Amino acid sequence: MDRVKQKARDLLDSNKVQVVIGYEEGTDGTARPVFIMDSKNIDKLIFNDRCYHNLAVYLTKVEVEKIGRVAVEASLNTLKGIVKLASEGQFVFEDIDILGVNRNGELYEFASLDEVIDYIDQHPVEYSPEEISLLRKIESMTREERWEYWQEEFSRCIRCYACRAACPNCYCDACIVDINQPQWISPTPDALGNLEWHIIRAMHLAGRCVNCGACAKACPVDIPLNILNLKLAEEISKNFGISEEFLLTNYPLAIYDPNDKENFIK
Amino acid sequence: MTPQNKLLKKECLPTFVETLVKGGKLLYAPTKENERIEFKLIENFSEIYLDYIQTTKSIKSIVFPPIEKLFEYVADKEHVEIKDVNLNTIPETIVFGAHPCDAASFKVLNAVFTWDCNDEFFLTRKDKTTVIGLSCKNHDDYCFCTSVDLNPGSTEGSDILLTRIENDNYLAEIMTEKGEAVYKLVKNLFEPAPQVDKNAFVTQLPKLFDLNDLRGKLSFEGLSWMQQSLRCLSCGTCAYVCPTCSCFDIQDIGNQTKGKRVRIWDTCALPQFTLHTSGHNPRHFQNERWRQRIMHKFSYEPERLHVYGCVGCGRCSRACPVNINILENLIEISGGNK
Amino acid sequence: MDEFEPKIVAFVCNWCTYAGADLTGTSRIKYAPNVRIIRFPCTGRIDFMFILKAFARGADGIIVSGCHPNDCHYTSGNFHARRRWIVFRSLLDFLGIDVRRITFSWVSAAEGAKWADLVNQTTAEIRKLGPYTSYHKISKPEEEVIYG
Amino acid sequence: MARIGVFICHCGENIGETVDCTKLAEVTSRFPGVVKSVDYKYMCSEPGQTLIKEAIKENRLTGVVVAACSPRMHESTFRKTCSEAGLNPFLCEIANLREHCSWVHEKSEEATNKAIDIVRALVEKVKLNEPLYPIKVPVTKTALVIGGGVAGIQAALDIANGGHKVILVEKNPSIGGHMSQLSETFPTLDCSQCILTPRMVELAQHPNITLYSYAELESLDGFIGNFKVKIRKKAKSIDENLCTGCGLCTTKCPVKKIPNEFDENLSYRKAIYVPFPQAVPNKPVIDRENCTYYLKGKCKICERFCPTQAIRFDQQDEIIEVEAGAIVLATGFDIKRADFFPEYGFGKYKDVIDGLQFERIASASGPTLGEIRRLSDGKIPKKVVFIACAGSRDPAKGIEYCSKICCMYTAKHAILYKHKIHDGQAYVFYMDIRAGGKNYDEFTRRAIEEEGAKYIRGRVSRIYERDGKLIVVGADTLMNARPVVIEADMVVLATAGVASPGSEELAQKLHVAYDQYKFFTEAHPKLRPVETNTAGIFLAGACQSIKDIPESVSQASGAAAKVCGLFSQNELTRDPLIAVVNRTAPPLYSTCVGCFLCQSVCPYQAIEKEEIKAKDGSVIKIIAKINPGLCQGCGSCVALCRTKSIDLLGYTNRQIYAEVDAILNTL
Repeated sequence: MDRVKQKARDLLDSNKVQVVIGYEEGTDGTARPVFIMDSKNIDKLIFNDRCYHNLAVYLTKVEVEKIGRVAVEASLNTLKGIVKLASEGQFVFEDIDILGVNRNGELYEFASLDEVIDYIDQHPVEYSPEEISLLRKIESMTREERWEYWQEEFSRCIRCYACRAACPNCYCDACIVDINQPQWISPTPDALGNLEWHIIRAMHLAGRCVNCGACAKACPVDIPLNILNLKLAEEISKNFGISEEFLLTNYPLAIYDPNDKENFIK
Repeated sequence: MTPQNKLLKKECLPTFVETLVKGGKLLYAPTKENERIEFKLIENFSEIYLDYIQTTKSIKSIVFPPIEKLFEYVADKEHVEIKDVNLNTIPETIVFGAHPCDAASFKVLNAVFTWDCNDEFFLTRKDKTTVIGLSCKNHDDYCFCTSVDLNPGSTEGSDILLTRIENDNYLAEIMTEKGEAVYKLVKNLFEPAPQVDKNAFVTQLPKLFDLNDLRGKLSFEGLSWMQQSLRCLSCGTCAYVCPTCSCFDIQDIGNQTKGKRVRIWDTCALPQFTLHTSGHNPRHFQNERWRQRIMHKFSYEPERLHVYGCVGCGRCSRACPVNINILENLIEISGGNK
Repeated sequence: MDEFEPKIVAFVCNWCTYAGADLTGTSRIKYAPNVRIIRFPCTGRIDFMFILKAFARGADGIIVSGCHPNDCHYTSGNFHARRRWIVFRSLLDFLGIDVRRITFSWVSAAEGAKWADLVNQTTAEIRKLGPYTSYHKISKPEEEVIYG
Repeated sequence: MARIGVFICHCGENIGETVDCTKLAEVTSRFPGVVKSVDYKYMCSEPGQTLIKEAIKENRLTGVVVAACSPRMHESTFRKTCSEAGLNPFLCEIANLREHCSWVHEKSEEATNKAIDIVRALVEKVKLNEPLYPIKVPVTKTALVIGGGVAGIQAALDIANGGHKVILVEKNPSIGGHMSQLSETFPTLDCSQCILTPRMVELAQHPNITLYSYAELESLDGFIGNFKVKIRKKAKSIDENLCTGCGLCTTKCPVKKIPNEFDENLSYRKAIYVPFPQAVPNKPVIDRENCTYYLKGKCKICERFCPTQAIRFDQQDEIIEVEAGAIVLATGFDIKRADFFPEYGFGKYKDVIDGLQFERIASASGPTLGEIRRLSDGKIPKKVVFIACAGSRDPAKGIEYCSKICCMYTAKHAILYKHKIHDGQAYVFYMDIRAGGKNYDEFTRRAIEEEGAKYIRGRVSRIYERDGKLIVVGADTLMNARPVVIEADMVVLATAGVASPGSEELAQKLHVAYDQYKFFTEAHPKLRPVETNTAGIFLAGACQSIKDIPESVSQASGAAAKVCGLFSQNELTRDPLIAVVNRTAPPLYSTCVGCFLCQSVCPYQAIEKEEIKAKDGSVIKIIAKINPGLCQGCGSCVALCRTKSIDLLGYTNRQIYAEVDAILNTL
């Protein structure tokens, strides 16, 4: 962690960056994102298991762009978010300074986007046993049980859009829920509106999601949104035989294979 | 009416609740399911979980539902028929076990909904709602009701306030006529109240800032609004869990021939909230929206409605996905820990 | 009670299935009157939200049909659509939405008889499944929601 | 406020008999926004159109729904009608009551209710239609003709003579197609080569025509007026500029036993060869699959003898890129061969041959120099059985259509045979004689009555060999299915005509439709028979369906006329039903976030990047932009766009939502 701090300090002191986005101790035992603009505060920086926020989410925010050049304390998930955003043209990779951190908080430096991709590739996504077992449990339900399960989960949704706000890939200036000509999704936080919202959120992230789980962690009412993303990630890899590495910089729903399955098409 | 104190023995509590439920009123009370504590519609006393510090969502939705139908319409080529909502259909409701912060929130909501006109939807719901409060035995680091001039045993907003005293019996402070009406339904369960020092049985929560100090320090310009809010993701969680946030949006749901107009919760945290048709947005940046949230609750509402828009429940801080702790920020603004 | 008549909406592409359905007409092949066709230039144009919207508006079943692979007037619209449907369908199924009520099909401009069969089979299938009550129930916007 | 007119056509009884049009008009008149709703016997008739025009003016209509036949039939008719009354044509929508309702349902309340739903949906859609204006795009006045048979030659010459450039691509070493293989032609019996060869030469020498023989279409991009074509010129292994066509290489080539395709494999050719003496261009190619050098790495005899050193063993296929404004498809047909007829012993018995082989045998330039002889022993066949409908009209064989030309060429064969072998007897087994055409019936009658061909109405069940004779077993259905057994010396099968190989792949490259038999599909079977559904691509000859020479030539001239018509304008107008990216007020400028995921879904590379710049020139935002010249309006990008920043004119999201809502809004 010392090397991370040192590099962050150097970047700030040399005015190469105007802000370092990282993690600090929050209240009540939490860790939280922090924005350090003065190197004397650099000792606030931490990294541990509680640092789950995907900091890539801040890189597309107007408030952050306004500050100047940014350095990010980047966990694996944040790195994935950065690569994805760069591949979707949301910023130029070289315009961001990366303070890569591994699980132990040790500094990783990357000279190029390719190096980041290699690094990500060497660390394939690991789903927790809890995630997998919930996914399998839902899959093994009958259709009616699945319906009841999700209706129950979605019934808690208050449409605060924390899931959207916490997701690095939900960077649209005008989200489809905010469009009312036509009214794509019912704005009401009732069963239909909530179902439509969660369907469209999952579909818009299908093939783009970096599976960081930030959406589910942000949800104030504990809807397991990550399971929806995980399900679609599995379906995409199963049906289209696409690797995680390929997905980082490609969008599988904008390409096709003439031999894609069609056993469901009459 | 003159408030009166009674004793409710702990063994009488289940009968108390179930008698009220059988009386035909809807009864909401805190429940615990999968570690989630929320107010829910209750049928049996056993569903209730009273040993809680805070629920995720507040009781606001009972008087100010997230979706409320304002009217229905049916239209043909020449005519539009508007069908008003029959407010008589709004059910009699009891909120059981709400903490004093939640109970006090109705006063804030009332101030908003009676400010320039009387909102009959809110007022009818409020009139039909009886709050049976419960003083707090515990608090956590996010609680700060004492700093906003409430306290864990405050009777503000409660029609009856229960406080757990010796032997887990309850002191019942019957504060209002609505409270008395409930009391009369189950009078036989109550005994005369003993002399107790209620304060000894509620949690002690130190005051961490002074509202007047805070209000004096608030300024539109010149404060570190940006520093405080950079972390903010611009979601609406804080407003939707807040017991006093009362902004709403009006939506028409339906088509040319039939449909309804509803109002649904909205929040100043989302950029679209103030987006003008012209494309201009007076609160384009999040720090502007964060400032609005604080200024509205601690400056504009006291100025115009003579009530502070915060009851110190701490829900926004607990629910915030990036740990924006409003207490931290209020202390910082008001000039440090007192 | 009247016998249940399924309401089915068909989203079809202009070049193949719409023309195929025209051919059904030209060939005077009779089929069930339960389907209402909405014309799209291409299956690639069909947003998955249209399918949900049709259910929300009261459809009991949906047909989505376009050109056979390699026959797309725009070369690849049907391939892109197919991929989207694979993902969408698995999501719907995972959420407990009855995917048996969505029939995906390829009907070419020369397959007038296939179109008639498709409509008849789909109508029979949906008739068997009954009205899509669970979706229609949630589609009536709630008068009010009180958390709890 | 919308002021919509609904015009309900009875289509005589086609709609009126099934759908209660009076009720429909009454119900639709109550739809919000409908100010005029009438029904009429024939809306497409002159008085019907006048009715619409007057209603537009009188009622100041802002939108029109014509409830009639399929929009594929009369959409353009009614849009034109609206336009003539001053209403933007794109404010007119067609409700398909005939093909999608009255023709597929019995007269019933349900049929009328369905009609009401259909009209309601279109009324709600048309309320959201916006006036659109055609897009103008420049036209490259060069035509690409694919296929150098008689149809391709005719189309190329007609277009070239009309003053436009033509590029003709032929996959074989020479143009000429099947017609160059024929001996004589029906019903005049003039020599095929004699009438075709001058045309071939004219084409080769025409200043407006560039001929690429031994070449195929590699890929096609672009759109009407602006096609970008890649042509693969297969390596001929000779330098055409140096080669004089002296033929010495062919003479010296030691590889002699390669079946000659031009002679339907009845003779042999060399590995370096010119397909036939009158070939155009008359220069050889090396057949690399059979050339000793390519197979074994040595030989090069041709190179040694070539007086101009024109042989190029290392020549590569060459990709030529050209631009064209229109394309004529004239890829012709093929016939069923060998293994398709095991019951007739075809492929087993040498003297069972197909029609094209008979043409070669009868041809003066053929393998027998025009003498009709058995292939097995060279004897003169005294009895020849011709079997029509070999494969055609045979559902069991999977070919349900009539190959059309066989009746006539079989009659021709019988006559030719009789002319060459006066004492021979021709028998013809047929199902029906289809001799519709100028002088066609007379021609078959001549075969029967003057030339003495015996026509037997019935099918041949099998053929077997006995003592050097082919025993043909059939039945005469006009004689109570009496068995007929003929001891023939030769059997000629008029095998089914089929689409030429590779048609499917070609159609896919060109994005044109094709039917189940892989014949290309015309845009309309009656009214647009030479166009495809892909604008700017036309059809000529047997690639659309089997045709004889005069028909192929007429269609070729028709296609040429279409091309010349297209080329008569400097720019052409295109349907404005294309995708557009929205623009909004600053500071957003557009809801497009510039992810450009839409780019890879666009089949036409029509999505470009647009920089939104501030006054000082700095880039504020990069968003997508649709090139209106390239966009074909498929809408794939629209469905993909997460922020719904792209919409498709004519099929906007709002319109489709309105349709979905209305179609299910049964009160």
